[in-house]
Amino acid sequence: MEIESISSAEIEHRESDGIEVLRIASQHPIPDPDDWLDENIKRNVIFTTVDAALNWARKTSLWPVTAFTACCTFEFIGASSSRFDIARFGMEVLRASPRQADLLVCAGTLTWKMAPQIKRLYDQMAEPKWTIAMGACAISGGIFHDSYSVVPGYNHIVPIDVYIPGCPPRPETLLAGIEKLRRKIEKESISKPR
Amino acid sequence: MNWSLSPNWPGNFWLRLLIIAVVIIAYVMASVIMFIWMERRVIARFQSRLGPNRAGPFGLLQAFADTIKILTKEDIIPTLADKLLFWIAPAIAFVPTLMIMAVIPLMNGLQLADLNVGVLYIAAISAVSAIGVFLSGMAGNNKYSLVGAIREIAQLISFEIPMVLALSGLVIACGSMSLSSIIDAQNIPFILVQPLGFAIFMVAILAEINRTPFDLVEADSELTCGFNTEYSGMKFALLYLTEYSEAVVGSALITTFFLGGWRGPWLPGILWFIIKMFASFMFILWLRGTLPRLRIDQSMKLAWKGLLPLALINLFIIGLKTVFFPDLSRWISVPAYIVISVIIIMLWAIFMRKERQSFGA
Amino acid sequence: MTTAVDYNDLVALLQKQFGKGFTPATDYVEMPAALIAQVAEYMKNTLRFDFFDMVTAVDYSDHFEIVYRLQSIQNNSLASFKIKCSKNTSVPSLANLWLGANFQEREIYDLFGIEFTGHPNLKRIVLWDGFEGHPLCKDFKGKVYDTAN
Amino acid sequence: MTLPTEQFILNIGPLHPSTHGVFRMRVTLDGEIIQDVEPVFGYLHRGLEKLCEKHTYKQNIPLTDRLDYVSAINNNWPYVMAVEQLAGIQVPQRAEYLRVIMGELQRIASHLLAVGSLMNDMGIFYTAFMYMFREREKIIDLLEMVTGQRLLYNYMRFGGVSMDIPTEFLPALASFLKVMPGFLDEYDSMLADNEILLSRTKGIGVLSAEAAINASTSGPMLRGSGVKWDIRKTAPYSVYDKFEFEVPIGSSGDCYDRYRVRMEEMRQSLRIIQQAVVLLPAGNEKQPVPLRLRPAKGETYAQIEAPRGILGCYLVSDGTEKPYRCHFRAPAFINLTVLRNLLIGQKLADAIIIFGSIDLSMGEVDR
Repeated sequence: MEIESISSAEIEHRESDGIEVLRIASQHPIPDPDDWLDENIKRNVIFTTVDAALNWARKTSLWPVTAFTACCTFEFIGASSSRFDIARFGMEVLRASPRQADLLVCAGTLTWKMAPQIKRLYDQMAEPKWTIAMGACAISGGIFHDSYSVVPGYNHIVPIDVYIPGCPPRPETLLAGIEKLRRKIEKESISKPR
Repeated sequence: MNWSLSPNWPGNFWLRLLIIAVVIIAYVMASVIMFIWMERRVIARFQSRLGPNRAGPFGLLQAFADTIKILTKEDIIPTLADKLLFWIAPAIAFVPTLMIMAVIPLMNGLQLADLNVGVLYIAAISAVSAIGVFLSGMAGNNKYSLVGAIREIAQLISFEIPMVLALSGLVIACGSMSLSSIIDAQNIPFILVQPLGFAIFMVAILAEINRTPFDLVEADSELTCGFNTEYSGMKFALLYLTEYSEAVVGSALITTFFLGGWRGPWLPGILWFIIKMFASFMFILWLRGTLPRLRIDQSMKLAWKGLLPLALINLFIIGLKTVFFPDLSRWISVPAYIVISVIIIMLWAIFMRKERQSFGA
Repeated sequence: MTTAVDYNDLVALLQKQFGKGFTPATDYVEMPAALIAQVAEYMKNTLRFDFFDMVTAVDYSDHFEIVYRLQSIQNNSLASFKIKCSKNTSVPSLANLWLGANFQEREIYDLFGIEFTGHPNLKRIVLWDGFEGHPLCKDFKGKVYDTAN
Repeated sequence: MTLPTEQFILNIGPLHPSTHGVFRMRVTLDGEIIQDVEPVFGYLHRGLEKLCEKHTYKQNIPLTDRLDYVSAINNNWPYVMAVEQLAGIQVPQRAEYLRVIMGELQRIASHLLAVGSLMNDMGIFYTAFMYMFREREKIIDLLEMVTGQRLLYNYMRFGGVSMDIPTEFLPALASFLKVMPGFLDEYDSMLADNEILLSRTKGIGVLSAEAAINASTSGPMLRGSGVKWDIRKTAPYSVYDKFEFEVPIGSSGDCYDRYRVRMEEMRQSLRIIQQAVVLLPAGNEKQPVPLRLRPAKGETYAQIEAPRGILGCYLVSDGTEKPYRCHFRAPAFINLTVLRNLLIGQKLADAIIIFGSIDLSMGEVDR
């Protein structure tokens, strides 16, 4: 297979087409994957113990992938440093590769030029995956929402499980958000498709 | 009171083979789980933070949670990946580490096969697991893992020779290559008898199992995740297991060759083996928490210009001792050799620093 | 103390060198756009202004204004220039004189649309190629995310 | 017979553990030697300068915090000084000293993070980073005591600072000043003569003095190359002329010198804070200023010595309550022009170290 050599101008052109296509496609937010939460889950008996074991395992070893763009990065790093130690929940293994991670922490402002990268990162992650939108910029574009190059909220690109308000949210708020996500994982069941 | 296992214990040869094989595999798996937990807690302690403590008492169940989660994750094979290599590579990487454990005596008689070519066998098999890591890097069709794979081969070749030379120093000292006889010859642990050999072997083992300061293969600040970037699910579990089982085998080799294996007063042999193995792993963790990473050309320069001459000097001195004054009393030869090796290491360090300064200016 | 150079004798010096067209103001020198390359060359080599501090542009409704700030580290002095250029003319680039001007001029081209002739690789620096229009111009109405819903 | 080799393009992409934010380098590699580097910006371009033209003068202050979010207080300073110069507002002495104390505390916190992440790139598995973050948390406690925020403080106003310091701030600051030099010596003993660190940073990424000046780099990068150029000394703003401190400079301009310059600058900042606490006068902390401030028509430029270099704010006002044009001279953005010359010919592992020693934060690079 002959690898054709592409000039950098050609690469930039292809990338900007990708950005345009994604921009037109994502004008409306993706609905949150929470519909199965409220209707009472009719669990059949067989799965309860398996569910409990799997959910416990997935809950206690959530490995985040670093999708850090802006200021909230340093609050997440603050949360994983010595004082607010996120490693107590087994989350400090910062896998840089999306294949092994199962939690996408969207921290910081998302711009249209960055949107295709985040979309590809989310698609590369292995299946039982969750996303946290951390900070006002991630929820609705925050202080920059009316700027020409900012996506008003990550949920235009990736479905979001937990929203954490704040600009930037304090590490305690982040830990509370992670606790909410862990409680959500407990309710999952392998019998019901996500 | 010595706990020992008579050579023909259950009578039937095959039954004995089966039982000991099961014991060794259970031992490796248990120590891998303990190593995963220990690494995360000890590194957290180095960094003045707590480490996992929510999963079970003191976070003991953290390793189980990790393995169950990784095993039940989706198993992705990238479209452009070389399917066969991608599927077989983790197995090639993991199986040799188990094969090395077959030769290591956990207790007086608890050894799968007392090969009389034990040292040669270990040197050969340890190269095969590096091939598995290399294949997993090449198969994933990811540029970062490609660079990681090439670095793995470069490091393996340059550190294989010093390791074998350091071990041959042991073989000369105790006359035979079988591990049980090496342990029998260690009335004084070889770490005291051959300190230079221990230093070279330690550095070479660190490079073999890709631990800091030689963790260039999975350099998470340069190559995202090195060779296992494209792996997920079951295959990543095997590679994650390989990384830790290599650490188990590395510390087991250090204990059998230089710390006297299962020999020790009062406690039964297996307990001494476990204590020494965890002690040497603690030393490896200590390095991981504090030392920065060497560049690939610096680590190869260290191997060829540093360890190789030192290993030859070590071999020469041991040969001199065994030929000319074989019956020199221990109270003279041990301190003498310690002083000599300290001087040699200081001279070499000054030479390497001067060369760096002239290069770096 | 970085003292701004005395703009009157600077203008006298430049007028002797390059002729008319220089009008001193309180803290900058007004000059025609075409001369900026030679003046910059002169400032850098003879007057030792070797630190290219900053260049930025301002969009007044009928014309652009580009403000340059040069500093000299040896004799700790500061000089700033201002040139006017109409909407679609191009301005000589200083990227070959000072490496520091390279990215700043690309950013002005990206956000204002002012061409810099002689620039090594003049293309958009912060926005993607497919972005139509130059955001920092006053007449930029485009909003990438139109709140249709 | 030479083996036919082929170069491959590696994207040290926007999401890479050691690019300190969303910065992308399209690197052409021949084996591990870098042949060509093409930096790609814009992944965090939030259009801040266009937003500044939509908000009133006071609404822009929280916007400037998000410029260089690692040292947020220093970003307000040039913008606030520019507006004060335009509107002719006189700042009381107590406010100037408070600004200096908070600015220097923020400089230490920013340098701690810069050196910590450089050690992280070098492979010390987060240990040095965690120790330096422990000190940064102490500084964040002090700043939170005054401003109520942890990372983006929104602290400075036109004509002074938003809040005066609470009574328990000075004793806490005194205990911090007593403890901090000990920690800095602890880091030096752990890192300064570590043989592997020396071999990884000495002689790597050498930037000569003329090349640094020509590429208009500023801050620790310029001083690392031996040029004694610090705005606090050469063009003292606020009350910096009342303090005596030295400007540390490196000798050969390699990564090790930049690391040493940052460690020394932290010690000098501690000296400045000690003198500022002694000279802190009484008085009100803010000059009353009308909410809908309409500064006089005209333009001005104010610059300060931010931890990453000369941070300037060029402000044009047309008499209305919204700035007509507000441009920020971002030091990290301009420091990156020299990245390409530094990286070509180096190995991939060195490129990460050189890039780490340039120390940038993407909010300020892309604006």
